[in-house]
Amino acid sequence: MSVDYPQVLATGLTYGVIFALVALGYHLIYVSSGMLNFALGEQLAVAGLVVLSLMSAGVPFVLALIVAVLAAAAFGAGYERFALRPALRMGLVGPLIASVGVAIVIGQARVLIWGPNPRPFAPFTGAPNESVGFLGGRWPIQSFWIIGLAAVSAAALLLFLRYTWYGRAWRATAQSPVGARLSGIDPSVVSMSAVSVASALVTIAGVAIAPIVLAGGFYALDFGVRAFAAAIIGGFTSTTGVLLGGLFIGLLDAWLVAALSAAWSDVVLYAVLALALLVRPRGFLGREGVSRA
Amino acid sequence: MTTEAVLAGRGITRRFGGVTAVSDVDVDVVAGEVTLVLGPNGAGKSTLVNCLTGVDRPDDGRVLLAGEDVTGRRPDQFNRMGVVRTFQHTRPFAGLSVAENVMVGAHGRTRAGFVRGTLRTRAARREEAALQAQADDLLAQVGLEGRGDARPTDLPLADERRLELARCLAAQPRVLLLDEPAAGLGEAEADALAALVRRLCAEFDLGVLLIEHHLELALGMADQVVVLDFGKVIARGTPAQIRADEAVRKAYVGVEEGT
Amino acid sequence: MSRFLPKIPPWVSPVVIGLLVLLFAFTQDSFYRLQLGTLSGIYAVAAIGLTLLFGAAGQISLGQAGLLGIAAFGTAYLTVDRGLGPVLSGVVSIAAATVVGLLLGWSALRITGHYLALVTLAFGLCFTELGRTVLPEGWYGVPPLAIGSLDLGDPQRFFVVVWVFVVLTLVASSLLVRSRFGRSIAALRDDPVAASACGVNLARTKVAVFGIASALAGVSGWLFAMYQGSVTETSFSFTLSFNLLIMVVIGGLGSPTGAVAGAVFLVLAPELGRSYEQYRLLSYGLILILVLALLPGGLASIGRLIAKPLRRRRAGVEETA
Amino acid sequence: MSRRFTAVLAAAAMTVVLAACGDDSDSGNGSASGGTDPIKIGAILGISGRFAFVGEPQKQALELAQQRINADGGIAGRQVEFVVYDDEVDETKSVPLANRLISEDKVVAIIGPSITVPALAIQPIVERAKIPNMTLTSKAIWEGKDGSYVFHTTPREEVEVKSVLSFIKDELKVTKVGVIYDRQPYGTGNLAFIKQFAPDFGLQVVSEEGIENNDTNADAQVQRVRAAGAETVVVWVGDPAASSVVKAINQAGWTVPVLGSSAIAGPRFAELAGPAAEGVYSNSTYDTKAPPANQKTFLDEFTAKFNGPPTQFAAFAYDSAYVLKGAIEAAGGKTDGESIRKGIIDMPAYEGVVATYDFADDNHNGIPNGPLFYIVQVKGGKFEVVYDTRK
Repeated sequence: MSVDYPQVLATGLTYGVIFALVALGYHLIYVSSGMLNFALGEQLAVAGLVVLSLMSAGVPFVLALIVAVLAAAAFGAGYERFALRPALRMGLVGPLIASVGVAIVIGQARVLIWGPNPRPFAPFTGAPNESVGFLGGRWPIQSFWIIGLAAVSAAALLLFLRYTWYGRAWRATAQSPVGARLSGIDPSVVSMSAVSVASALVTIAGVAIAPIVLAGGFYALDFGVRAFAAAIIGGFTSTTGVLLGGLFIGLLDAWLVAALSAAWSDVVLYAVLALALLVRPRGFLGREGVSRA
Repeated sequence: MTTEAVLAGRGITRRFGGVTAVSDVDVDVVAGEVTLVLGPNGAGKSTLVNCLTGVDRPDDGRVLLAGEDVTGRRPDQFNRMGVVRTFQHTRPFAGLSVAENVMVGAHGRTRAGFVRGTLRTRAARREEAALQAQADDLLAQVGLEGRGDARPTDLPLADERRLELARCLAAQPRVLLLDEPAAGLGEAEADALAALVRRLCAEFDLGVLLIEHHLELALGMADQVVVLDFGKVIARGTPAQIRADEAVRKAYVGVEEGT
Repeated sequence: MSRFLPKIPPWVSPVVIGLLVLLFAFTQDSFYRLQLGTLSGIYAVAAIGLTLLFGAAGQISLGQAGLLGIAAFGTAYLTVDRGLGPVLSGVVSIAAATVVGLLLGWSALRITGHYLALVTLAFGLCFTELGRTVLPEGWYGVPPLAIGSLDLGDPQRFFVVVWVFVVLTLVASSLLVRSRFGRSIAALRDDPVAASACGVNLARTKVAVFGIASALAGVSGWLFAMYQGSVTETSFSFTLSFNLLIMVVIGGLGSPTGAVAGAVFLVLAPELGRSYEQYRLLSYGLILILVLALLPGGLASIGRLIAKPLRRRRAGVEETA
Repeated sequence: MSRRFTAVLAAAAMTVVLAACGDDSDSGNGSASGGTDPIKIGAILGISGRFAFVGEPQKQALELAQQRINADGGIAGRQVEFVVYDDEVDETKSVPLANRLISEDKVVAIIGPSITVPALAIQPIVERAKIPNMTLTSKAIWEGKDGSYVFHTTPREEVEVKSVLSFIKDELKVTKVGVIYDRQPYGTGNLAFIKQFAPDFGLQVVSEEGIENNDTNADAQVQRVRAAGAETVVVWVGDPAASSVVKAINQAGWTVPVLGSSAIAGPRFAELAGPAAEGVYSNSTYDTKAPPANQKTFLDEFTAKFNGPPTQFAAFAYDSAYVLKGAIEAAGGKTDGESIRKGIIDMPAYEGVVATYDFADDNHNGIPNGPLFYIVQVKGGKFEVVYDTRK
């Protein structure tokens, strides 16, 4: 079974970058509030449809993307405030289950509003399905948009974390919630803004990947769980670790599909996720002690 | 060392990264006597207790229980060997009633597994009844009569400390390690607790190791004293000798003469 | 978890539920409602196991459906392909699920909280993918339950059999919760360090609780195979794992009877919205969010909300001292 | 008052509600009575979920059938009402739904489920309840068992496979075939038939690659099939996976004839696959050029009502509805299970959209075994008939 490595690189990076963005979303929410959020996958899947609807209402693509991202940010803040936080009274498992409730609502609303069938989404530039030779593999043109957009978003976020008040507030809350609270940082604001930014991130990712995987398809779970694997293997607590984790899972997934078969790739991937958790619960780059059990 | 020590630490050393929290400490706990480990905050008292009760493992040195080397055993094994402890910050089981907390204390010495417990065999029922009776009795002993059905989190701090004592006694221990039992208590409450510990120590012939930095209270209770500073033993002897000892006064710079 | 077990003796609720079941079984002519009753009973058994594991011992599992799946696949394989009797194949499959549960418990000793949740999730997903890859067609034609010549396959009889299992499990778990073992798993949940200092062997207790929960999940999987007749991995996806967790949470963490109430509620909730067929799942997601926000203690806590003013009045001065 | 007592109350309340919730629908229409109230026919279709492309058009076809039958005076003087439920292609849902239709909605017959596993799961139920079942899967395991209540208008799977293989041999004139199949029974079943009949047409299956119906990326499968030297690629999976495969082939710059199953013979495939769909073959029972009378009215009315041509699956549901109509009329308007079953067998041959059906005790499919399909090809984004396997 000769593996076409250049193609594995092409597919692996294209999907890996999306896993990295979603994993970044999990990371932000986890470090700022300790919560696990299962709704990001569904938000990713619905992003493309929102933009399609806006565009069919005459809104130009770039504006539609911006509106979708802002709407997602508002929606994220909303469900953090009214679904996740009230469930905190039961401990950290409350928001986890509440986020499943949110995921179910998004998923069902998607089917009600846009119908069950996925829809084609034109690539940002070039003809649909156009691909170009690069490094020995066939890269869809959209891949370059995806990688570019992801790099820009991740960089913007890293700068945001480093140099803005919000960013410092998040990192402070991550290191020591009590310390942050004592220095005047309101954890509910931090937690809400984290979910809001994470929602924006996965919306960008959703729209970017839509031309390749169709808008509104049934891949919320696939992407969601792979992003979880990326976050864990990268160590939930380290931003760079999570991004590298995303790329690693993307490449691993592509290689598994090429070397084994699509069927066995999922099985092996989940086994790797379980083993990674057992062997190094805090991942390869995460810090000890922030397990917030 | 007049009589044979029940629990002994020989050359206990524990390092965290570059810092040696406890270095080469010898300490003996004798049945029926209260041995006090004195020292300012950060002197390594809690680390010593953790090493002697299996919550932590000493880097080197040995822990001997009636002569047998038990270094590195798990806390539940220590419990079954009769070594129990309280915690600096009380750790009640919030989901269980006060009486049930005490009954859990006896877990080490009781046997009904989940099969017999569920099938309510005669032996299991008898053991439950005995546990219930013991819990009521111990609660009375520590002055928490009739509070069996209360919620531990509803108790004031002093009562929570008494609950923890009762929970330890439920294991019918040989050695009781008290980690700063007086912390956060008022004068009267601390004295009442001290008197209770003295009485229990005599009545159950317990070996007690007391960790405290509340000088006057502790010296009043102790038969033997070991003084730690930055993890090393700087003085050892009876309370009277320690009061007079120059090195101890220096370690406790500014300690009030004898208010 | 056994927060001040009420004065009502433990056998009352199982007996009450038992009577209700018999009343319901023999007044129903419609297969459909019997089937719903049977399905909620099957899930109730697994939910009781999960409420012991999660509610009582504090060990989160998002992979319980995988254990149900193992027992159901085992039963289907042994009956359809190997021709074993439903009872014998049940014993073997439940044992298999229990062993896997013990291994899961043992492997999860070093991790807690979120990480444990994710390992069990990964296990569940592994099972689903394996099922889909190796046995996409699964099995159909699993014979109904029959003990010797006594055919229990008829919907009414099978409904009663399932609920007999539920009542037995309820009685056993209520007694267990009160026993020494029950206290030790509550101690493990509330404060592992203190529990260990009290003589509780944390490792053995955790693995034992995983074993109990897996055995009950196994019983549930066995009954499900006979109820459904055809077995493929779609019935044991991660959605079922989440549904079980939601039954436990909605029912009230740690309360076996609450878990039964949660199971009946979850199987029934979609039925209540029956006339708005397509809004069914949407409403079900909203119901979940509302219950979590408003009723953290779950259905069982409705009692506590009502009881609080009562208790304060009855307790009189002592409470407020 | 305490936790336990309340939980018991909660459970009791649930049980009572459970008992009550069925009462409202106990409308009086006994299944055997002649009465004027409508004849209720149940349907379980995979409307949402992975196989939405199959179930949704079938639901639309039943809407069309109900409208047309009632407009033409209903069945034996009584209006017809289709009670349609969505099983989301999950047998955990199709089993209770079948029971609901039988004991709550008191339907006289059931059409569906659409996909193999849920369809097989309900067959024991309909047999025990003696309710005729026009299943929509082409794999009816109960077939031929004497007295079975299960019938299907869907052509047997091997009929479609043979039409594809004959087209490859006669028109494409190649011998090495690569197969990309759905890992669910829909794909594995047909893969087995392809491998069984390929030698009869002098063909050789050189590569088999599984794919999940929702997979969005098929580069690896395509790469392996190409490496195995396939001269044509048979794609036996529905959308969106089918469009992923042809996109992967297009991206890989590999010009090879691609032959899809009837699952993709509809407007959505070209919509999803875009330019990559151009030139892809599939097979269908619709003769778009010169459709016979029944087929023409169905195609025109469906396209008008749902502004788009029907896929292959819609016709199966539509024909099932009309077969049941014919059966009830042949049974003199009687609607009990046994009469309808006999009606299906005794009814005269019925010229449906897909084919002419003539059911018999030993032929619950009613279709003669001969070839039945036209080969269609995407030209300008639409499927057009290019070859008739029946000649």
